[in-house]
Amino acid sequence: MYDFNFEPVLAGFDKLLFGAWLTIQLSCAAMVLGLVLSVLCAWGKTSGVAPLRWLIDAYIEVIRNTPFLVQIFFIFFGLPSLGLRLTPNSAALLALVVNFGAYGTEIIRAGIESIHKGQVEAGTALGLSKLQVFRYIIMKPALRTVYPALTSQFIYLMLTSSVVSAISADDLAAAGNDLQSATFASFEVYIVITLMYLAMSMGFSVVFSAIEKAAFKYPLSR
Amino acid sequence: MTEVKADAPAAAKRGASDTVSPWAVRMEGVNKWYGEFHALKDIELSVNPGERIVICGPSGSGKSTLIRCINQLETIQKGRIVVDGHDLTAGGKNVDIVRQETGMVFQQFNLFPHMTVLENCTLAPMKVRGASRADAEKTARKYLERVRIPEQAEKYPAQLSGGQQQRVAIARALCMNPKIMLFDEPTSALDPEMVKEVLDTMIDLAREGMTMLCVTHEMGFARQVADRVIFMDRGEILEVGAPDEFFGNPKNERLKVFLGQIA
Amino acid sequence: MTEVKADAPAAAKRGASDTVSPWAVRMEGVNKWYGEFHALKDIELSVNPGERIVICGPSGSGKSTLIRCINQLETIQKGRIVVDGHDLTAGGKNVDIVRQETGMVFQQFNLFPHMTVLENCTLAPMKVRGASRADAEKTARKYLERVRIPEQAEKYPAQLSGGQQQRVAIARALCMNPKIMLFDEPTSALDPEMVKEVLDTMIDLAREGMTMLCVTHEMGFARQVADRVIFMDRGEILEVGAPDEFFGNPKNERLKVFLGQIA
Amino acid sequence: MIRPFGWNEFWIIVFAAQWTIALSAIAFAGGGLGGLFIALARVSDVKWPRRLATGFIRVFQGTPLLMQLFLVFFGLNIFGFGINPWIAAAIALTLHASAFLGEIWRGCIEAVPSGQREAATALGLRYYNRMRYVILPQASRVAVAPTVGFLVQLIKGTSLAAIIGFTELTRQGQIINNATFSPFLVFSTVAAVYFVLCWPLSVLARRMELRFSRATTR
Amino acid sequence: STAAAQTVESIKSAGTVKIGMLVDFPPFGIMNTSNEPDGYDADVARLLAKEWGVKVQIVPVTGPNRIPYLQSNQVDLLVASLGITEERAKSVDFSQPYAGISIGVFGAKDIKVSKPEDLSGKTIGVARASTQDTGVTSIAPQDARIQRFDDDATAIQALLSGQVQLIGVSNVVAAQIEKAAPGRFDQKLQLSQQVQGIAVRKGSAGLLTAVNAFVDKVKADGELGKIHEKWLGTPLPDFVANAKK
Ligand SMILES: Nc1ncnc2c1ncn2[C@@H]1O[C@H](COP(=O)(O)OP(=O)(O)OP(=O)(O)O)[C@@H](O)[C@H]1O
Ligand SMILES: Nc1ncnc2c1ncn2[C@@H]1O[C@H](COP(=O)(O)OP(=O)(O)OP(=O)(O)O)[C@@H](O)[C@H]1O
Ligand SMILES: [Mg+2]
Ligand SMILES: [Mg+2]
Repeated sequence: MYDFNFEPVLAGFDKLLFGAWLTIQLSCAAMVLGLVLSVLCAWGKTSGVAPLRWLIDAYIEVIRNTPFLVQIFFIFFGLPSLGLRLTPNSAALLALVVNFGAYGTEIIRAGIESIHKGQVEAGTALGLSKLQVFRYIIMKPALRTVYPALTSQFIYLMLTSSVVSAISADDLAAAGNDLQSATFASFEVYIVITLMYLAMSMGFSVVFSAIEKAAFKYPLSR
Repeated sequence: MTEVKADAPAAAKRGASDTVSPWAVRMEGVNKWYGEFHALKDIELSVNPGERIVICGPSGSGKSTLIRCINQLETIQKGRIVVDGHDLTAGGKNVDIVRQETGMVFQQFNLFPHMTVLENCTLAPMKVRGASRADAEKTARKYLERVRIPEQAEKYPAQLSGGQQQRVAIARALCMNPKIMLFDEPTSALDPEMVKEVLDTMIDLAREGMTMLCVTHEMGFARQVADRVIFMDRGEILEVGAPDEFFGNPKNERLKVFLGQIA
Repeated sequence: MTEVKADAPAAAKRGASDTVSPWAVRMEGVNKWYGEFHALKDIELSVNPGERIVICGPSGSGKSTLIRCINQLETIQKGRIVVDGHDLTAGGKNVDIVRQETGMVFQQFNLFPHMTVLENCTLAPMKVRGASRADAEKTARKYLERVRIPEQAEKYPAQLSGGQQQRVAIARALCMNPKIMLFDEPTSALDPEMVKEVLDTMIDLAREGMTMLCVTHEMGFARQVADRVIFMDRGEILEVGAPDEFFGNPKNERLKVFLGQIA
Repeated sequence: MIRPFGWNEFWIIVFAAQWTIALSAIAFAGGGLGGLFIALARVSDVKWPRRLATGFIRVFQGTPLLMQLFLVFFGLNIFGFGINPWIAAAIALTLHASAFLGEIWRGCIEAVPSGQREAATALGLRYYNRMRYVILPQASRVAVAPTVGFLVQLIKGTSLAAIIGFTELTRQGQIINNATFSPFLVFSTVAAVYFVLCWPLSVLARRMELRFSRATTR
Repeated sequence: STAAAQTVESIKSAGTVKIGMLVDFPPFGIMNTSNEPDGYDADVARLLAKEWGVKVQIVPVTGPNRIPYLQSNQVDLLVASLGITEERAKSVDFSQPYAGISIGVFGAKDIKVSKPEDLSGKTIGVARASTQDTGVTSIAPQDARIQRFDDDATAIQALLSGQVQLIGVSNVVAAQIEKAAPGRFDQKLQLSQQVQGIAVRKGSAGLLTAVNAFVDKVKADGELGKIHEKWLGTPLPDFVANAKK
């Protein structure tokens, strides 16, 4: 029978905490920037000219149908040949943004399309321009409808961000791997970081519902 | 096919030049297709400033399409539409101007659910006309008073009854100081008890001399305020007349059937 | 509060024992809450077999809630409901039996969009009553004939007009050979021209002696077929009467206001 | 010792896709069944199945699949339950996919207007018939697109099964990379194979979504 | 449970020894052209099985899961290039060294590094959890940034693409850098050699003795030397040959 010994994990717990903190920072930054990218792309996809729509479609298809590991690999090792050298953490951030952007675009586009046509017509009839209609009338209700999808995509992003340890970014998974390779206390380390991930996703769920309450406080009909 | 002149009876100014149009709305040979489907067929209609027009007809006859062409929510393929002297078919800035000069009220209210009543009413004046918030709110409160719901200004649409929502929609349109109001079945999504409060608001407006085009099945309203009633079927205007004549002595066969059904 | 006896006027059989109930529907001291909200307050109502009841009242007054309690789409917290001798409050198999013996028609039709008209009509007879497909289809075609759309049997609901859909919904309910039909505003989602065709179908049914409870604002229909009209407000039954009395000489103040509004 | 990346290596990578496909198939079969139960429990009228399903979803959507695979396989083994990697993968992937599909399908079931359930109930149909003939057929139409979308994520997610010894596509790529040191060739090949597996599904999902939205907008 | 296979006897009676090895760690463990495990570790594993007269089942493991494989009884022992350290010896039992690598720190020609202190402020790539990792970590000053990648190939890619200034790899692998980018990089430091051991579960004293006896034997009879010659191109270095636990 295996003897659990959590001592080495406790000794290296500060490293795990640092890792968790970076994971949180990375995911949050990726969420915010990815959201901006998503909104722009969704706007481009619903109202842009044809070549722009094709470009966005290609971007979405490539990202959604290839593994994140490969994406991050090409960003970290491929971009330097184009003269752009990123630190592991910023490469990880860029990869996460690009990845989240592709999924987010599809989600937000669905939100935009769920907005009743009458809303757009009412805005148009009032003399608002297309951009104003998007900005003042469509955006907020669209985000509200897809908010649950966005947040679960975010949690998914946070959990898959562990892949960034492949390019030596110092996230929670990397900290865990380092600790387990130094001590060989694999089970203990994995159990602890699993619980840490669970705590983080639960924590985010709480934060998200608080944000939802604050940002979308208008009542829905029926 | 059957061409019916839908011009105003007292068309004294008919000789006036086209550039300074005497008409609030003038449609000439207007045709509209949705793909293969011919939704409006050779529509001829001239509306005097201050005139109140009621449009009725069976479902799918093109009533909504007709009034939605007036503020270019739908574009036409053939013919000409001039609103308050601005030729929509000429394009350019005219479309924007016309949209600012026409207010529209929809069957489904279409209030913006994420904005309070006041915000609904001030959005367009601020963003389109560039009014200050203070001015826009003053105007908004004035019109909310006029539709008799000043106390609801801070509520969200979902917190109001259907009748209240529709009155907000009317106030919102009025806040842009439109010259012409378009109504597309404004009472048909309402519970029966709320119909009256909205109709009353519209009657008030009519009394003040607002140019109005209204799609509705409320025949009582038509009798009370309309200068002319128009009957449409299958994309055509089949009969036009003053209410007494229209209801009392309909000529078109399909209109007779229709009036029988909705009575 | 104001308790109004809503029992049938000719309640000759009142002495009968409770086990063999003479009533089609009997509600005794029925109370229903949605959370904090008191939706039905001390409802007393007895409906004779073959009787036609029309229920009206302002929006939110509890009309839908009342008739939805009859087939247990809503459960009550206090009181007793007996339908055709089956005590719903006693639970057990009674609920299933009552649901089979009552047919319900909704405002929004609620046809199953993924099934043809015929499949809509045969599903419950086959799955609930265990009828063979052949029998179920025969019955279905009979009732589709009766609502005058036998030729639409193979179509899907989305291919029909609103009026046709509502008639299918009536036929679907009839296919279960219910003893009681419940209607919740069956015409209020319809275009005005389609209202008549559905009302005509309901009048036919009424003539054949079906027990009916109908929530509607169609006062013409109420006058024509109702044995009794019931007025509800804020969860209470405020007035009950034969149509002539109800419309001609309303006693309750709120009813007077209400009748004024919907006229 | 180090050899160039050639056709032999290319085919080794391509053939590793069989494990990816097999794992995806297992995950999908297991997740499909489990997801249906979770979804039904989530929309149940009774409180405790609803709570249980919610907890299940919280845990399995809230922890990385990598850790789930690791703990199922090695955890069960150190506690003396000898378990073969296929079974471990089946368990972990089923748990993972059940949580996600359960949540997706719950949304689809709830998207069926409540009037449909009421109409079926009023006709006397009981739970099973109601679900079987009225609710689920309608929910499944809405469900096809997001389900296929999730399948794409799942296919990519199976790469994590490398932790319990499966040399599937991604892992095979890493191994070949260490024998050839040609990372761009190797990972381009890996990406291309994933793309070939996933793209048709993505297209299918989009088609379905489009067809559905056309059918529902009047 | 397979826990019974912890002694040589039970392995012999089972007729098969299950040995975990890395397959992404050239030249110790790789997959050959027919996609089968090969390399220094594979040869040692086969030799061990031959010595014990049993069949060998080589189980490919990865850096992160090799210890769990051992601890959850899925393999009998690991010949998986495990660098011996005190810290790790708390979790598994190591045999006496069966292999060792000289780890060199390599980098671009224009970078000046001649002693460990010069690593200060530099970024150094290594394969995570590898012998190199252990070796470089032990000598690098505090402010050196050690970046850990999944494997040697990735670490080398990091060097080639300029993402790290230096890498720590075995001399053998370093030859590959020279092939990939002739003349750009050279060796900066030769680190104190790092020895590797065969690992068994804690408490398997009998098994450990048998493994040690095997290592003694193959060192003495030159078999291990041959394997070293084959994969690393040099005779078994003294620091391995003479090492005792
Ligand atoms: N976007 C569209 N694409 C194709 N056909 C359309 C479109 N909008 C309307 N139609 C068709 O044009 C015809 C006229 O529609 P319109 O909405 O103007 O009718 P309506 O008279 O307003 O009817 P209702 O009383 O039901 O509102 C209908 O047959 C309708 O099916
Ligand atoms: N599921 C529910 N949860 C909470 N409150 C409800 C629910 N259903 C109905 N109510 C409330 O109960 C009251 C009665 O509702 P009901 O639907 O019976 O009214 P109604 O008379 O049918 O009105 P309408 O004419 O609008 O259909 C309303 O105030 C409504 O808001
Ligand atoms: Mg219309
Ligand atoms: Mg109701």
